[in-house]
Amino acid sequence: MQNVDAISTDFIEPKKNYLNNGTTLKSWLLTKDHKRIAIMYLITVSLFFLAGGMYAATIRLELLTPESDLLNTQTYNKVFTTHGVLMIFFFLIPAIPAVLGNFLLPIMIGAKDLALPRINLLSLYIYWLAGLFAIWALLQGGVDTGWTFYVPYSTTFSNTYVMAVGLAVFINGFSSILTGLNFIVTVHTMRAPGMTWFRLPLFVWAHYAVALVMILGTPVIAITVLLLALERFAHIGIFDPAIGGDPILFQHMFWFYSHPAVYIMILPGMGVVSELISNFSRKKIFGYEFIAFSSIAIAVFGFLVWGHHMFVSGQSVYAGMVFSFLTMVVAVPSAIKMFNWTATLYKGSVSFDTPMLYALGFMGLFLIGGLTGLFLGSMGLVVHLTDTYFVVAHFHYVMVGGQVIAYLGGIHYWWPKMTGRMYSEFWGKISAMLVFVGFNLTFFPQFILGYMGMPRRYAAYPPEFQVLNIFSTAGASVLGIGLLLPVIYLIHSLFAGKLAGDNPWMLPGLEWRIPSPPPTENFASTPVVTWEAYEFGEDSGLDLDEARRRDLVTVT
Amino acid sequence: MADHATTYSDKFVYHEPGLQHQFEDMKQQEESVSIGMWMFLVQEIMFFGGLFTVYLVFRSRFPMAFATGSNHLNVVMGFANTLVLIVSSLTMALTVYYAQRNNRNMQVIMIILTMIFGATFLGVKYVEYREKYEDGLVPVAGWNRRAKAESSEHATATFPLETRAQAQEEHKTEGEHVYNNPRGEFQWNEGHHLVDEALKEQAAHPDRHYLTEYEKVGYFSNGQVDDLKFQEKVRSFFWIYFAMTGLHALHMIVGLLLMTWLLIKAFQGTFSAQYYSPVEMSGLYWHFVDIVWIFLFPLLYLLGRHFIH
Amino acid sequence: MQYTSWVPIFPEQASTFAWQVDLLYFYLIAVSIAFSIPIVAAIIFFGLKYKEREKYATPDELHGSIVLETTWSIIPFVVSMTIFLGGAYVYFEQYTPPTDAMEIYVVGKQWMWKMQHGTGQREINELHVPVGRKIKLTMTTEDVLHDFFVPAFRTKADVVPGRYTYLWFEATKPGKYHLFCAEYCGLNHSGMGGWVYVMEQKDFDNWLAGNTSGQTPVELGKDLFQNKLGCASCHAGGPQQRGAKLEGIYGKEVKLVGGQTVVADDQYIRNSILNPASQVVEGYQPIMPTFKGQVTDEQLNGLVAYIKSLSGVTGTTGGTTGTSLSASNTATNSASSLPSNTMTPRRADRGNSGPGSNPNAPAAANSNR
Amino acid sequence: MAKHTDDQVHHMEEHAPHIALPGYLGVFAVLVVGTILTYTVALRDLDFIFPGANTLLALLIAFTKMTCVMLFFMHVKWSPKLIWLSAVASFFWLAIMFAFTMQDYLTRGMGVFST
Repeated sequence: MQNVDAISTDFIEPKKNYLNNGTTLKSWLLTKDHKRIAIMYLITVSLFFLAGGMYAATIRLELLTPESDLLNTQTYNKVFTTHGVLMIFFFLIPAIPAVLGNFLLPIMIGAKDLALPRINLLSLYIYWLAGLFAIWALLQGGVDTGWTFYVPYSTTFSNTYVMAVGLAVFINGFSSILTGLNFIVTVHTMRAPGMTWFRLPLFVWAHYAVALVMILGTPVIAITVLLLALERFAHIGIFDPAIGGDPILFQHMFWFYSHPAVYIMILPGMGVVSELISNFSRKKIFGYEFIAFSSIAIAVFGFLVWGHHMFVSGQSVYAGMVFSFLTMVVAVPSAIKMFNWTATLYKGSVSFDTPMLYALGFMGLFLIGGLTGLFLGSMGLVVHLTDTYFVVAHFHYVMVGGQVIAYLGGIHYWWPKMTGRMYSEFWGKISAMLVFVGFNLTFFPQFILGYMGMPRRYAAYPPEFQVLNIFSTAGASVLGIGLLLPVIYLIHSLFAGKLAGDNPWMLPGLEWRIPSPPPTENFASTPVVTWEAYEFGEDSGLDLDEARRRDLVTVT
Repeated sequence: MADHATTYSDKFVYHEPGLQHQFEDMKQQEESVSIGMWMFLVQEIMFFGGLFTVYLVFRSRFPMAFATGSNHLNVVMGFANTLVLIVSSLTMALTVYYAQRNNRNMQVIMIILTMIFGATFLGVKYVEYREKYEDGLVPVAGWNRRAKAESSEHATATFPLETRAQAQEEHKTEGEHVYNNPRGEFQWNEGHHLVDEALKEQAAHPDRHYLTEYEKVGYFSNGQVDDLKFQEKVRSFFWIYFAMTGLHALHMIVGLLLMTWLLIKAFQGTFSAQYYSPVEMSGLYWHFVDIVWIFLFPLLYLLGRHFIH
Repeated sequence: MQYTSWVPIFPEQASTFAWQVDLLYFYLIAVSIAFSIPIVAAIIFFGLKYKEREKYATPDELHGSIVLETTWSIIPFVVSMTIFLGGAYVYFEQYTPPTDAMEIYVVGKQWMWKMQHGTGQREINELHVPVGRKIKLTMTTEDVLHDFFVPAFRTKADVVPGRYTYLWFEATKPGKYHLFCAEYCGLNHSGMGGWVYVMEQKDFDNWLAGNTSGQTPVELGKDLFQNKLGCASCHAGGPQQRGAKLEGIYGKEVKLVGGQTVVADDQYIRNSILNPASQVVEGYQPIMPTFKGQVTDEQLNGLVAYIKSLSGVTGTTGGTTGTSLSASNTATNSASSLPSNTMTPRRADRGNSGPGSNPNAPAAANSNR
Repeated sequence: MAKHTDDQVHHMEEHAPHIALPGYLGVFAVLVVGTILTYTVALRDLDFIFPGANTLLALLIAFTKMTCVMLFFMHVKWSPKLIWLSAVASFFWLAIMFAFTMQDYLTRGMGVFST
């Protein structure tokens, strides 16, 4: 853990970096620098996460007692809907790609910037616009359709602000489309000489896969929401059964995007974890190609399984069979990743810094999330389990236990690079543990609740379910503390944190070979890559002996 | 530039027109831009794809209603529009061709031609929409013409079935205004000949199927063809028609704005054999919009037309 | 439902295919454990054994091995296929209703379940079925998506407007089981539940015969009002109140929509239960479904007695119009069949009704259109 | 400036005209013919061949026209593999959406959830 206080202040001469290069508001709002855009994303996304978290807390409090006493049903419906919309569309989907991806992807492939910086800035503004619409809708009185907007309730029966929120989702879609587009172009054209496809860090592979999903999937949700708005506005008779429409069609079009969207959320997380596992066991990742291609495989197969959300919806039994089968197939690439990560630890030199703790937590939680995914892919069981708390628990294990934990791990891992400062390792470890424990306390009871048959989206529930709900709420409070801690000590580190130095952990990735915080154009001159990904040996070009000497100096 | 490409140092200060800071050289930039544009087109395809899915599902359910609706569209105008759009595609392609040739004047001319044809397309589209408005075929209540009965000769054609008779004789008796379609609602008065045909055929050969399962439920109420229910289905067709062509028209308008910008640039002689990717990109967009129409025309105007001939 | 442990962890099994679903469940749990234990053990073991000894050590590389990769792709695939097949088998079991089943019609409506037995009895938020008989539910809904879910039977199916969906089960042991709406359906979604009563055949026959055990009219009416007929869901006040409050109404003058007033006497109450639309109190929508044919005469008397008791009035009601009513009951029972009373009404009022103008919408906030 | 000139050269042969004027006009002619054809064909009933022949033919013609536009007007013919890939991929995904949606609608009657 000594590796933190690598360089003491007086060795550092003030360098020009992306943070102090222009400090006016204009220099931020009109920047084309991917790093500044990433930072602005970071701030906005965190705010939305905080808001969504508040709603989550409210939900847990309401469910402490069987009756709907804290909130009346009307409010409760709005609260869980808002929680879903904010978290999914404004946190989970942009979080890793738009923050970490934006910041690191160009650096990792040795480029000065993303290929289309203006587009990148545009996507940020679109995201802000969408966010404003969402907030406006909330202030107007919110929406109570559930984040799935199922028709005909959303088109004909809900008297809340469906159109406004729909518009927010519609606009937000284009933000992620543009991000994805940018990533694909960048990975194709901006790689530094010597940075071949199979020297790319797996983080980049994951983001490439995500970008594919974003481009191919997101337009469909856009058009679907558009039709939803038309239906609500003027009764097209496409979704509303009372005038010859078909509600199942909406579910098809909705899930055509929204299932792949799950992979938009989890794939970048997997990318981050691949980085962490390999780097903190200082060992080339096991089965690089397999992990890389499993990402692509997940992205492709992810488009073929949306029907498993509709097993009881009135969809044809035979369609159900096909979807169920393909769902089982998708399980395989995820399994491959799991095994490879585990194998990477073998004969490594594993150090348990905060990011690594998060990575290990991810492996544990994603294991459970993935396996319960099998429960929900098996038709006979799903008939009993869909729309119960089992589903709720499952997707929280994948989304929070997967994406959010990986995101936190990534933030901790690259924080010294982004800010040049090192956070308190002690508090880092504490929060990592709190999150892990609190999370399991919160969501594991919900699996049991689900099998007991407690339906989701219930403001009031039969009393026999109360005990488990109390466990869940108790856990939620622990989880809440665990999630708030980083906010405090990370911000604190900005002012009082030790200077991290360019490469606190002596890691070979390109991002660790440039100053931290990086200069505006990342590289003084375009690097020529001569080493494989995750090359820790002497031929990685890292002066390890110098690092050891340096540590000795600082320790004594 | 060649050695610049080999030794990757950006000490090299020579800056070409429109080379952006993050790129090494023009080649890399053009490559990036064109890939970017194609990715954008891919997402556009999926965007329209949603609508095509809706079309597919509904057509496969109610072919008769769709055929009836599509027979009522003005196929001549649709046909003309297709030609117009193809010509504009040609001129667009030629714009790129002349840009590569450093030929500024021809560029400008071609862009202007493209814009003219694009505008023509929209003009024709306007006339078509206008017709629908006149005939009360816009599927939004209140967005159709509430014409005075005597004011237009095809007013009688657009009377609601049930009110037609008494309305006519009302304004025979005293001269006060009779509004047909007073609330400006969607109304379908052309009947349902195709369904009747199908029923006849069905009676003739009971072994074959002329109506889909959905139609058997969707058009009838207790055994009779229900005009309201049938109108509902035709209305869905017109919704899909307006949604698809409307979205397409929107893309045309964007295209025209793009052209205007391009025209100015070209007029200033910005583009040359070295730097013409903006022209090419706008071209890609324009051709894409053309392709969408190439599919819309048969799907909306032509399919099912043979039933009446 | 009675539970052995203070933390309930497992629902009752009360249908013929429940054990199959549970078997699948346990199989998957076994699979999960079989996968987790080795992985977690390996992670912990490697973590401790290969904890970094010296800083910046560079352990010798070892690249992937095709053998391993293929094994741990094949094995999960094979296992997942077994899961798929098992699941598909049970699924067909659940969704293939037998031909010799006793048929019951179910209509979902915001926010109540209306059941209609083949013999004409109707229930609300309650379903009485005999044990050991195959039951087939033919379901549809008047408004939005609902989902008929009985955890103890391990089955559920969405109820889709404009279509019939089917569900079947064969209860294996008598008892009282939860009935939930599992597809989000708006304001009172969590209130849209009830009970499924599984009875021995003879009890069921008695129930069909309409015997009710010896309660005073008021008790009987209270029971009907709060549980059986679900009147409370609209008339009890609270956020989802959509019907007139009945406390202290008896004997008072009530103002009707038409403008005229009537005195809320026995006859008025009885009439409002049987043909609600005829005399609607001002300020309320005419949305109450008729209970004609769903309440026997004595139940009706019980209701009237209970509503009077809300106003502190006691005393029995004379079954004056009793005979005529029971006559009309039988008439409606035999006449009414499902399609007529579900599809048509909505379609009829559909032409001019906008999103906001549906009955169960508070008249506020139509502004987002 | 020597650099500049040979750079020009490099660009000139980089973007040598794909097909000259006559080529473009030829493609244009094909498109017009296709349009006329699809119109005339649509007017007669081809169901005597097999039901839905009209639809199939109309779509075939449309696809041909699209291919022409993409290959020649959009220069796909001379573009790198990636462009081909993205063009093909987008239609592949469209096919997925159509096929997997329709597999529900076309088999629904067979399931117990019948309309």
